[in-house]
Amino acid sequence: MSADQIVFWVFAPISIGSAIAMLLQRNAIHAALLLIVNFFTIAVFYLVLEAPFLFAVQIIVYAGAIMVLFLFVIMLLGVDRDEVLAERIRWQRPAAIVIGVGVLAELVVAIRAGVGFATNGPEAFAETVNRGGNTEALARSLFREYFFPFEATSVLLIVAAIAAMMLAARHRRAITRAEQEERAAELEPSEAAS
Amino acid sequence: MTPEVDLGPVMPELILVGAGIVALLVGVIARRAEPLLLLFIAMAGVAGAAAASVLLWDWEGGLTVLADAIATDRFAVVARLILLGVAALGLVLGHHYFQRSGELRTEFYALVLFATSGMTLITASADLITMFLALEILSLSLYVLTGSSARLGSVEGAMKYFLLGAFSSAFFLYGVAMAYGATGSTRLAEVATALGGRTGSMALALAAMVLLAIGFGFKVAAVPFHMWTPDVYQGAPTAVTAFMSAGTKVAAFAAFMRVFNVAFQPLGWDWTPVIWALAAVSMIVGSVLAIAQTDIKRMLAYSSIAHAGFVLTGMTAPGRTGMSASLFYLLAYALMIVGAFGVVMLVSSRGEAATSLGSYRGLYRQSPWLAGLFSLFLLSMAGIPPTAGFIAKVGVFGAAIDAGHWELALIGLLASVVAAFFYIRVMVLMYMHEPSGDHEPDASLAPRLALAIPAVGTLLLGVLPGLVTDFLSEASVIRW
Amino acid sequence: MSTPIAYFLVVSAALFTIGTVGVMVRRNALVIFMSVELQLNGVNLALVAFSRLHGNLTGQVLTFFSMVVAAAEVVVGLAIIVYVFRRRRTANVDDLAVLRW
Amino acid sequence: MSNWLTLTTFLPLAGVVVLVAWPGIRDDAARAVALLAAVATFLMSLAMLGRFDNGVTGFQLVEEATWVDAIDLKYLLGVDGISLWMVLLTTFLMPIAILASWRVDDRVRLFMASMLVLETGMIGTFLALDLLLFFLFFEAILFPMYLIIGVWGGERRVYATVKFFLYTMFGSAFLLVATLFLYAKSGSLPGGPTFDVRELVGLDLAPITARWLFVAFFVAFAVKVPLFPLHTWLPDAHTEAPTAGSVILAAVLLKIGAYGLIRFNLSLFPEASRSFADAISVLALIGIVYGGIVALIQTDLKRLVAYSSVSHLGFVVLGAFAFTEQAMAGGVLQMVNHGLSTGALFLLVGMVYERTHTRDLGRMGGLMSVTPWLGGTFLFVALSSAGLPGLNSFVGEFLVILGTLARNVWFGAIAATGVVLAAIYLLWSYQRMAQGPVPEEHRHHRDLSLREVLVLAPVLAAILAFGVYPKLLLDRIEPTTAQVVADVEAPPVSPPPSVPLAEEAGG
Amino acid sequence: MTDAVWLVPAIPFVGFVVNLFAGRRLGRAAGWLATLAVAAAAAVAIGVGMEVLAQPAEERTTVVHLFDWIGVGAFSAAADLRVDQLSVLMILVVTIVGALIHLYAIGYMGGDPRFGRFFAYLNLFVFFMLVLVLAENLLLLYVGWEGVGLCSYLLIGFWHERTAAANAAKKAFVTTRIGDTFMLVGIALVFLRLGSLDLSTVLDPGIEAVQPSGVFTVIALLLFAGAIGKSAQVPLHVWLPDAMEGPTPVSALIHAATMVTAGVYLVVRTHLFFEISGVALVVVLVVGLVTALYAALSALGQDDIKRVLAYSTVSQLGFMFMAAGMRAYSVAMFMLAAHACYKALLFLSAGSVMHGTHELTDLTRMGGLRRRMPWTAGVAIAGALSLAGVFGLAGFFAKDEILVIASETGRATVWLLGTLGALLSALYIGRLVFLAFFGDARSQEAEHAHESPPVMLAPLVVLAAAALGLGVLMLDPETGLVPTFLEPVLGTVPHGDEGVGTAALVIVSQVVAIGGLAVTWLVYASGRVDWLALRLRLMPLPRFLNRGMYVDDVYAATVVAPAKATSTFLADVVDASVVDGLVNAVGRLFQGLAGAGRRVQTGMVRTYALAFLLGALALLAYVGVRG
Repeated sequence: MSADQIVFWVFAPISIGSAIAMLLQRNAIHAALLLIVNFFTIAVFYLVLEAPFLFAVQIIVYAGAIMVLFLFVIMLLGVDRDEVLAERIRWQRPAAIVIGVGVLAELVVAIRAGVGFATNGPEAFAETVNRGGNTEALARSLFREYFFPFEATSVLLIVAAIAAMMLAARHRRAITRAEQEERAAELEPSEAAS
Repeated sequence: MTPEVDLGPVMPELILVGAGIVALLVGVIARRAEPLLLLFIAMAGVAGAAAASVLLWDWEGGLTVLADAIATDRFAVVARLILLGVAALGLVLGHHYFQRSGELRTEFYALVLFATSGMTLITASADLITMFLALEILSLSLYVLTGSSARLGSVEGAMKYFLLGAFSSAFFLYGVAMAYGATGSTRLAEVATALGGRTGSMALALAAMVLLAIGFGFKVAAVPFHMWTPDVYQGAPTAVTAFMSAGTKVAAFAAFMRVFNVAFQPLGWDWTPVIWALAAVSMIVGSVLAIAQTDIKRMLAYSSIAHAGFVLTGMTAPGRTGMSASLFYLLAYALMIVGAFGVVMLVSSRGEAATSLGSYRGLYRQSPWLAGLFSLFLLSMAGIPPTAGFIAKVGVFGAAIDAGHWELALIGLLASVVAAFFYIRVMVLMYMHEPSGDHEPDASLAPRLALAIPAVGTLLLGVLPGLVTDFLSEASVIRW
Repeated sequence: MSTPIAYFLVVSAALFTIGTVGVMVRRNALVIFMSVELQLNGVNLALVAFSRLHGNLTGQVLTFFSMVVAAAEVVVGLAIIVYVFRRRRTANVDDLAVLRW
Repeated sequence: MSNWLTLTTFLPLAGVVVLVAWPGIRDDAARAVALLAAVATFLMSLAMLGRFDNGVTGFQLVEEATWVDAIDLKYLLGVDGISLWMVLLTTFLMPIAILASWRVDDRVRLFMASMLVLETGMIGTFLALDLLLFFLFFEAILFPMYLIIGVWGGERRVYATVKFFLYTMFGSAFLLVATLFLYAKSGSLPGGPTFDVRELVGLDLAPITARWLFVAFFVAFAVKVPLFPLHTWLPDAHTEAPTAGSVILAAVLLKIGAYGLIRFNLSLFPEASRSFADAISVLALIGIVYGGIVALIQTDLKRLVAYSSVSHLGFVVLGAFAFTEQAMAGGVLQMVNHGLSTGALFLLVGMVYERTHTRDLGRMGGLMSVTPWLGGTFLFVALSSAGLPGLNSFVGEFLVILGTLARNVWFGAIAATGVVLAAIYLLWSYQRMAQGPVPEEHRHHRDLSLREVLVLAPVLAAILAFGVYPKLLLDRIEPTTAQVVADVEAPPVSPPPSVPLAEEAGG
Repeated sequence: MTDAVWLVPAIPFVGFVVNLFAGRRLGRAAGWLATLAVAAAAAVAIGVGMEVLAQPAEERTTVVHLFDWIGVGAFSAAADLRVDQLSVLMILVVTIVGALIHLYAIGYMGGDPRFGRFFAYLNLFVFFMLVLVLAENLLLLYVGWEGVGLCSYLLIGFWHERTAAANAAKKAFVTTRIGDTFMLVGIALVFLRLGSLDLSTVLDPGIEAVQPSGVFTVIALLLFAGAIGKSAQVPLHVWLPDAMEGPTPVSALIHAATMVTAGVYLVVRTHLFFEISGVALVVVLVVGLVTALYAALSALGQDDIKRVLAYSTVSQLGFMFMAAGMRAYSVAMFMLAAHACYKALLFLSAGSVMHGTHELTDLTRMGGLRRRMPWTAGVAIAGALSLAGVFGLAGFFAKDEILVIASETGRATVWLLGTLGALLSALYIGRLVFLAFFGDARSQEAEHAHESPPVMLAPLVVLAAAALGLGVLMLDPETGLVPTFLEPVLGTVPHGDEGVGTAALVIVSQVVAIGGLAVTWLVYASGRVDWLALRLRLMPLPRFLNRGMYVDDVYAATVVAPAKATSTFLADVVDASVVDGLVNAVGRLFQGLAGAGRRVQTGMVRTYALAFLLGALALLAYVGVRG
């Protein structure tokens, strides 16, 4: 049993377990932490799949930045109180699980038919594709073939920034006025059509 | 190998983004910036983008540029132009709307421009990666726009739209991944060649096709991925609703058609039934559920779901016929839905004061012109000649029947009978009842002039569709 | 390496599905959002695996982009959630049902 | 190639343009404009009649132009012996209807505009030779009619108008599908795919396909006719519509259904027509008898007339599907006659209502003593509608009965009973309205005013003229109908023995 | 002159138009105008008659073409007028009797507010009647046929404020229409089977070869059905007694002299069909016989003077059909003419009585009128004698001839029953006369009765003369004027040598007639019998007769009521609930669906996601099975 297999068989259960645990975890903060664990395992998989650069990014951006942001917000809003897991919508949970399993099954079928459980990637990935190191190779393809999408992401980030500005920094006046108006509107009779 | 950088084909997007940034900066720097100035900048941007796209009509260069990320075909040009038109109207309406409701944020213009750039970009993407990014650009901007009013509805709408949007884009991304897995590339052309040459893996390809269909289905509000639509359309500020109801659908459908007619063209036999089913349920559910609505915006939302079904009907016809029919339908739909929501905005004078059906009682008495406009748009939606809606309907159903899907056409037409019921119900209220509400519709001139454009368009395309059909059928071939 | 690619794909599919189910069974907007992130990560894993399978980097590039997108999404999403919370004092999505029927 | 047809069709729109463009137009002016436009249209159609050549069996004065290439929509107008009279009927009654609704004083401009748009739509429907163009006009009629019933109608107008709208939409859904399907099939034609009726006639379809298409077309037109059991929108629409609305509805709109059956179902699907003929004839007979019987006990004058329409239109359909020259010509004649008689009836009902403010026969009576001219005119029209020889309707009904008897004795015999029923319900309604003692509240009504005389005189004249000298119409109708019958290729009926045979047998 | 025959109907039509539009302004002149119109028509008719007589017997048939009326394919119907002996006879009767009745009406309708309108209708009637008898084309004949029906409707309902009148009018029109519809089908069949509607074509003897006789039977019977309706034969006779609601001149002109005889005319005109058929003739005979007896009996039970005459008319028409049924067409025609005279006379004198007694019509309240209105009494008695068939009078030559033929051609039963009918006729007419004019006045009105003005009496006298003397035209069935005149058209009157000699028959009939009158005198006028008590003793027989043997009531129960019920059921149940119910149900169905579907939109993101995923699952499953 080669090293990568051991790694896989160790981390795969952790990965899935952490994910499931996150669902069952009533406390938002703990859920976030479990998610971080899960991201770590994924990072490991990246390493196994010979994508060291993404391994790094996964840890820094995801496990780092993004999840921290999550935790920050959770604390900010003080929603770290335990969530009641009792389901109010009938059939919601069983339906969700059944359908989820169904989807999973179908995906697995597709993977089995499409890839097969024996197939392996080409050997010498490192020598050919990752020539001169994964990072450099990635950079090459990123700035040659995908430079336009790369530029496009800038717009994405601007939009995100504006979103933060508009929503987070919304001054209270607007809100209160809206509230007043809505109360007024509720008094108005809004009758249906004949 | 350094790919040649040819920005011409993305000039429209660049101009839009540029204008957006300018508007943003002006807004930030000059806090007291005159809104009209911003509007002007934005309109200038749109105009410039339009000009740039028109120039692309006779593009001599390669079929795709920028390392095959962008397609340069006329299909993109036409789609862009429709979207830019929508954007222009959206800007004017929004400008008016937010000024009246006193919620004007300088970022609004920039956001509309960015969203538009996303929409236009998605129509021109020849690469699933670019397409995904463009999709996100427009989605994120729209989430924000939806929430750009402090109203509870607006906020809730934004939340729902965002959560479900993110959810669906995960499916979309998975679809991209599957496509990549099947063929080892994300370039539409290469995917197509791989699948055509049977070198790719069919199973994964089929999965990819379905997942992407789901992603697009969400964006175009096709049943059963439609449920966000009524809530969001109702919650969003009416002007925004006008903009996105038209824009998103047109953009998403353009991309939808491109992906399925290029990348998955070899799978035509497999995806046609999928589209068929989506079309059928969309038309039925959209039309039937609209009957029970008491809020005009929700009603229009459901009707837009039904319209998605009609466009899908056109898509079931392969190749040029189907595509040009669908394109025409999109054009007509854009005109009438923007117009309709524009009227809704004016009727509910300020903010969302009066969007219940009841507030349309005796509209003819209060403002004959508004009532006339609205009935024109509604009739067009119902497909009554001589309006664009009629020609459009004939087009898509004709194409479908040509392709042998007459059952689908029959379903659609019967659905449109049901739909007619709630369209005429509104007209009943407008013409056959006396005004009850104390509120007066917004009488300002500018937005009415703006609405004159879709009105004229609806009529003109109804009477002389020849004006555009040639261009559309010209544009309805995607070479790769 | 000798681990069949399909294994990773199955794990990715599992993660994706778990995320999907999470969206449906959790009521806290933040947790739902986290579930979406889980889905994205599942997809990313698949992409990387495919990239390994096909022996080209497109998958990794795409993963990179998806991370960027995720980052942007998170910003917007959290902004909205915060905003909603300010307005309604809750992050429970079931309480947000003014718009319906 | 002159464009008489285009002029006739779109002249009314000129009036609409004026109405719309003239800001703050006064009500009288609006009425005058509308009347003027309608009269002008009538004159134009007379010019058309003048250009019409009796001898020709095919279409005349054809105008052709491509309109929308993308969907092969051609602007294709033409007139033959059938459409000619439908158009004239329309243009003839429209000024009368407008004059009759002089009293409408709510939103006059909208009303008049709707009327004129309606006229264009109807004329276009009759003249269109391009299936899609026909459908376009067919649908375009919907909205103005909807407004006319819905805005100026009676108590339950909304219900009536919605019902009318949906019923028609329902029918036209099938119509459109069939049309497009036919187009898709027509690729095999030498001229390539087309909506041109003249071309499509040459299309040979698989029998089963043809039958399905026939059914689709039939449903659409059966709703319009209306044929039992798709008739229930009619009584409501008639009852609620304003006078002008009822007149146009009865006189012209219903004809579109029958016209469509003859023009499209028969000529496009002869084989299917033959195989469905009996079934449809039975429906028509049910309509004739059923309509008559139900009319017997109606107390609402308008409902009564509406059901009488169901009965009378039954004759038209019966005639169309008997496939004999007499029946077909009679059917077409009956279309015109029903237009005149029932139109006039509704005009009179309107006038009666203006005086008594009720349509309930139970609350009328003695009008003959108070307003003898009104009563007398009503009787005159009622008798014409009851098929009194010497007046218009008789000729059509007789020809239908004659032709049907030739095809199937029992059908003819049953149809004849409709004549008796007509006499009963019409005279019964006349008695309850005009005879007997005069109720107190009706003692002081004034008799026909000059305007009303002007409204009625032309119709009455026509009723009498077409009764005494129907050849005026028949000469132009016959060549066409004969052609239609020939095209259906129905098995010949036992031919009447030639007279010389009789003589030599005697000699 | 013959070519100008179109003037005969045209003139009265002009009169109609003028009176219709200017009647009100013309005042009493309207009456004179109308009368002159008909008189002028009569003059022209006589002229035409002269000219026809001038021709040799075989060339007396001319067809005047006016214009083509209808023409589709093989079918064509022209507005042609046929002048031959038969039509000439008819137009003479119609115009002359008509003119007299018009004249009478001037006086009778004197005070009526709608004087002008009345004469307009009368003229219109004459017009249509003339079209009927002159028509060369069966369809044109039908025009006149329906036209007279219309006028009868208008005139019966002339006093339309009276509900009874309105009802009677409607009943008359509808009842006859039933017969007419059969007739219309018959006409259609004539064209379809015989290839033309022109009398000169289809009445060619050679026609027999064209179709089997069964066809002719059908056609003949259908046409006869029309005749039954118009001539108020059993079973469609019910309208005539009610028709007496109309003004008396109308009863005289339409319901005695002319319109009701159109049926007889039709049968006689188309006798060829009946003869080819054979069966049809028998039917005619039987119907005539039954009607004659039934009506005569009913007449016996009437107290309303006009109803007596109405039933009498029905009965007399029965006799005419008997004649036709025995191929004695010219006898039928003569009786038609004679009856026109004496029945018109009787009606008019009845009208005169009513005129003089404030509309008194109840025989039981009259009495002794001969003292106060001698002229009327005189002419009435003359008419009565003629009707009773007293030797030498017009009525005798008519009725007696029929009985003779019946006996001669070995139809003993027919003769017996016919004689019984004659007896009954004598009884009811005698009863009428004696109750009205003899004995003592039994009411105020009768006491203060007054004689009518000359304008009414003059025509009475003329008619009386005719009623008495018209027999000269029919002295003998072979050589009499009328038979010889009509012979080219109607053939000779059949006669055999069966039964007893003519003289014996004459004696029998005289015994019957005189005896009948005598009996009635004994009962009603001699004062020896208390006829009121007698009537009470005989109850319910008199009521049974009075109600026309309850035929009306039977119809009401078996036809009218069920029809009403069906109609109500169809309208309120089938149409409203079933047919329309379905439609509305569909509407509600969709409303319901929408309402239900709406509930799915819970507003909760997570349910939306669930739906989303469901869709995803379905689509994935689809490709699962496909790929």
